[in-house]
Amino acid sequence: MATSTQIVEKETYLNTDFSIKSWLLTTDHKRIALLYLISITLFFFVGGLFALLIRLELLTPAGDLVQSDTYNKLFSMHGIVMIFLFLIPSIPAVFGNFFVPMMIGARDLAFPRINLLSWYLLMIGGSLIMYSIVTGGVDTGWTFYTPFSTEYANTQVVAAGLGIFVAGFSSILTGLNFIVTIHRMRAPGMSWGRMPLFLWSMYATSVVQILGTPVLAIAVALVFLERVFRIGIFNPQLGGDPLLFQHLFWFYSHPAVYIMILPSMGVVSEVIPCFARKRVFGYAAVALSSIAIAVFGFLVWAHHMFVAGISAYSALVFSLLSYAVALPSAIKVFNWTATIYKGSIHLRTPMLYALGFIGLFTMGGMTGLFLSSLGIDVHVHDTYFVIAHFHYIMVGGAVMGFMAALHFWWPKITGKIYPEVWGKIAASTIFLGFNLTFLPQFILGYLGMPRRYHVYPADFQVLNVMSTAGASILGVGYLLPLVYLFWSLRYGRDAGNNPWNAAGLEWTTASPPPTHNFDETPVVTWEAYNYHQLPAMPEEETIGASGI
Amino acid sequence: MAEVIVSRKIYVLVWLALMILTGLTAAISFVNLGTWSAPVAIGIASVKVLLVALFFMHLRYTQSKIVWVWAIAGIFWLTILFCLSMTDYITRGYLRVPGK
Amino acid sequence: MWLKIPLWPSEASTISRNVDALFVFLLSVTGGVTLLVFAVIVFFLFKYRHTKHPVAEQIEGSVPLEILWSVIPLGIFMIFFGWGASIYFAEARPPKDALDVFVVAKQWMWKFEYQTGQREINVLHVPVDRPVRLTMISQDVVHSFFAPEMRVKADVLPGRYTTTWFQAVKPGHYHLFCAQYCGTQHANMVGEIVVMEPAEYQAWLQGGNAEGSIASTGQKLFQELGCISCHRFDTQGRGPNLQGVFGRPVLLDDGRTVVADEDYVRESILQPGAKVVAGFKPIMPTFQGVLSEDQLLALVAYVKSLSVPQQAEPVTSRPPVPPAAGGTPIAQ
Amino acid sequence: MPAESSHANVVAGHAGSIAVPPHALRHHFADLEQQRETATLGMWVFLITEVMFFGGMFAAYLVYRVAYPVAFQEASQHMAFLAGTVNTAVLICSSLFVACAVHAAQTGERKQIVFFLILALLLGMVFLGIKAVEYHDHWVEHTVPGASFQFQGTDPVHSEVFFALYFVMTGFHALHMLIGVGLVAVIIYFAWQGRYSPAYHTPVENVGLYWHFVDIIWIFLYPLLYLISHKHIY
Repeated sequence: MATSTQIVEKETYLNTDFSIKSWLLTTDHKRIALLYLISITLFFFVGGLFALLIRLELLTPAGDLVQSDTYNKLFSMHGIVMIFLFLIPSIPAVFGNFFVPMMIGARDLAFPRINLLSWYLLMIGGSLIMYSIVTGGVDTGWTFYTPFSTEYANTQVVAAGLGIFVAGFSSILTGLNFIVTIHRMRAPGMSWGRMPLFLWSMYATSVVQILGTPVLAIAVALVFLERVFRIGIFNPQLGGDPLLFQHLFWFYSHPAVYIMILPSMGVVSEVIPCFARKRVFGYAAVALSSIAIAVFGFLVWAHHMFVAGISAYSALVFSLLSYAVALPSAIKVFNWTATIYKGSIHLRTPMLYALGFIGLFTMGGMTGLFLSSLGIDVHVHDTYFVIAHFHYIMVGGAVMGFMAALHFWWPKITGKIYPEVWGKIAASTIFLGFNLTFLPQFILGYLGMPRRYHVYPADFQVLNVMSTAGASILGVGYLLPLVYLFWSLRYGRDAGNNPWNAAGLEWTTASPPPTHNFDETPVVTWEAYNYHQLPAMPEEETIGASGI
Repeated sequence: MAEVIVSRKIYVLVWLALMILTGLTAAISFVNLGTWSAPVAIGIASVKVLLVALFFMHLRYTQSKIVWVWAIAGIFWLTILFCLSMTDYITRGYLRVPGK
Repeated sequence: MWLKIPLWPSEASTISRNVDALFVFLLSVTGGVTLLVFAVIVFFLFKYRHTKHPVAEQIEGSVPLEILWSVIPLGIFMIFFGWGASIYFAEARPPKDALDVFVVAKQWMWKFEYQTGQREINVLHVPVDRPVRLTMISQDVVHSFFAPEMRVKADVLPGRYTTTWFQAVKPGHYHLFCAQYCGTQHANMVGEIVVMEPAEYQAWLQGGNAEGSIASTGQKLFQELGCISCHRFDTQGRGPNLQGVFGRPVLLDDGRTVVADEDYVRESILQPGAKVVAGFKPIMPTFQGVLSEDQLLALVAYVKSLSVPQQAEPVTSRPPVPPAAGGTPIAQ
Repeated sequence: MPAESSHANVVAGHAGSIAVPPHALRHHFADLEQQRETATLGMWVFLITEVMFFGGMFAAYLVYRVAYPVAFQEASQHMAFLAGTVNTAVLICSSLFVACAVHAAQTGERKQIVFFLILALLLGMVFLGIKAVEYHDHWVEHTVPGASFQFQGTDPVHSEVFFALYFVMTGFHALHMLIGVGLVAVIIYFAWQGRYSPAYHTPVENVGLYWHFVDIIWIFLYPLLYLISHKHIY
């Protein structure tokens, strides 16, 4: 595409209007994406602070930093904030919002005002959860198991539950917007087979959001009603079955893992072809495996309940189905590996994060195979083995993907280049810190250390100390990008339209893009990842300097 | 415009069918069908729902395949929720060991 | 001293060896594949770095490869599944001759009740080389009985019995944790499993101050509460005769059939109208809120004893035919 | 709102022959048909989320009904069979009127849109009124779950579960009815203002879809809650 946008004064979505009102009432998907970016970054560091306190407490076997009540609130709030306010919105609401319309050549999402509404819903949900934190916190864990949450906990369960309920609708509306946008707003020539894989994964994510989240909403609403009106739906004293809550809760909360990981897979499918300068290996397999994950993801929820008192035959069914969902993930990893083969590889920061994603996600996925195996799950369920496993998926996977996306698209979003050296340092720090934090936890789990323990037998201490040491390195790793990305906003070089010479419609327009994204509706005549038609990637030093 | 306009006569006919089915299911409910009463009642309700969806909600006339795909997806996912939950409840106690 | 990092929990039950064998198998397979993938990636990254390999070769993909790397993992997964499931079913089915121990969990302690009437808090004494079956219930929230060295875990639910069993293989003191988050003192809901030599265990049983077997406690309750006036041991009672009922299928008045297990007996005491036996009227009053879980367990044990003529089997010695050295058979 | 002038030319090229009201076409669509199809799909996808929302409650119902059929039958005898049946008929009639209103919007008969929607609105209120009377009767009879619950039956505990589910399910349904009534009122106002035409009437259609969906939920609730037992007291 010819770059005809080099006009004297560039009007971008950032500089059209500087008033606060123009931000808070914007319907521009790009501005809404930035609103999301700011809010979820805040939530991330709130959740991170809780994590830090948890790790500090676990330095010693005794409960010497905080009381047990406080500790229970810490891990509950860590889970609730990180999952519902950071991970679920993270990539979809920020990068999906920003790039779904741009990648399909549209001017905006299908329902811009609903898009703004969903940000406000997240803010209302977030405020309710923050309110529950400052007024005493919640101590039910993020899982809200009944009858503890409905009958025995005397903390702010109602406020936090309501917050999750409202934030859930934010997630539903975002998913709805993406689905309709991808169906109805594609530019001429942008057929399904030409869509970047990020869009396939966003579509799959939206399917999960739309079909799963309402079930969580009703589960939380029923907890709320049972707690307030003492009606018996889950409470066995009143004739209910506590396992029914677990069924409804995990019907959403297992697929929710895919809300977190599928977008990251999409990001990796963008980054790896770009930095290997070639088309992704097995486009159709990678695209369809996203859909397969979204569908199979709904068939496996009771593997969280193997020891919860479900019937043995039910456990058998869910164990078998759990292996079905592992398969599409494996296919993706193999295809990414094959993409690197005979590429021309540039180890830039986004690529480092993407490779980090593959490494950590593979380990997370492999340990998932242990957990789907009934005999082993009985032993390691509710231990640190599970904690390590899902952090490998959600932090090692989802957050690494988020960082890859942030570094890959930062030049497009802000028009600025960040210092590459610092990017690499941060990526390596995060990778090392992460592994030091969570590898020992696998061993702890197999040794039998249960999760959510505030004090623990002394034989577990050495591994816990290692984990805490890793967590502090990880914390530093997460603070670094905050510093140099802000720095780049002021001092970074101008990025130019396409600093990586990447494929994709979003790179054909200016950086930062104009409010209406494209001067003319693009007509797509090429396949995705047409790297053989694009010039080589500019050298690090020359990016932005020539103002490409 | 690709929109299909359904005649009012069809709406009235569908309404008539719905009212008759409502009367039917209410009448049948006075008869003791034993284990069959629930399937019959749900069956009649499903027919009514189908009529509403196909005609009142224009599903029959929509040219957009994707609306169909989503409507069917909704039913499919409901089936997942019901059936896989029931795999637990129905098979409890099969091993004759409490809690298995 | 500091560097003595524990890596492996000790194997204290018959099942632990099987679980560990499966774990080692999974670890080697998945670890091997993971290392292989990593090695390949690193090799590619090095070999095809852009300074040495400036122009990428465009490769579309390969259907045979996709099929290959879908089918092979699927086959391996099925091995993981089958092996894991066989262990799970072995864990789910306690041997017939198992020693019965009843467990009542509450915030935040474990209460153990032995058939012979002993009660303990947070300590479970069991004899070595004898399967022990735990029938568990919670008084409040969901707990989870977790004995890492035995490799067993089972949630303890309010309102319904759950079961687990293990057979210890070496005497010693082992961890007992509550694995399901249950409130403020969750981390302190820990205890100890003491595995003893049979003679030692016998001595321990004698030393306790038991007030008679748990079934006899149940029998006393059965009389005190007046159950006996309707549930007579003939066909004239207004309630069913409970002799020989336990463990058998029961026809209900709505045509369904249920097996009279622990949960059915418990439910029939608390919600007598829920599943009424065919031919009887729903006239029994509820005992909800009247009986504690301990008393319910006693009644269940008593009803159970009515179906086992030689109930008074002594717990004093090993079962007549001790299981083979490898423990109970796992895979059927 | 972003400047529309910059790409007005794109829009002009695709607009159909029918006069397009200025407020109708949003800036990011090429033409009205794309916009209408987008809105319809959006509404359907939203309704699927609603299906799953109620699906959670239906799953709970299924589990307990299968487990405690007797308790559910006995509890159901305390349901107002007549009120439930009348309410079913009321909702079906209201759905017919909404369908007629959409038809009127398609053919551009402004007064008929208003007329039919007012009828639907009134029937919606009748439904809610009957529901309120039923709730009141349950309160008087002590069949509202909670501290004041009293029930003479073989298994009162699980009959209480039935009533808990009854109130939750019909309560959420009534909430949806309330929202529907509000939406219809808004549409009546705009229709009266002459906002809708054969070219642009998507809001009428979408509110119609929503109304029919709420009707569908009731069509299932009616047999599940009112028709379990063949012995009806009312």
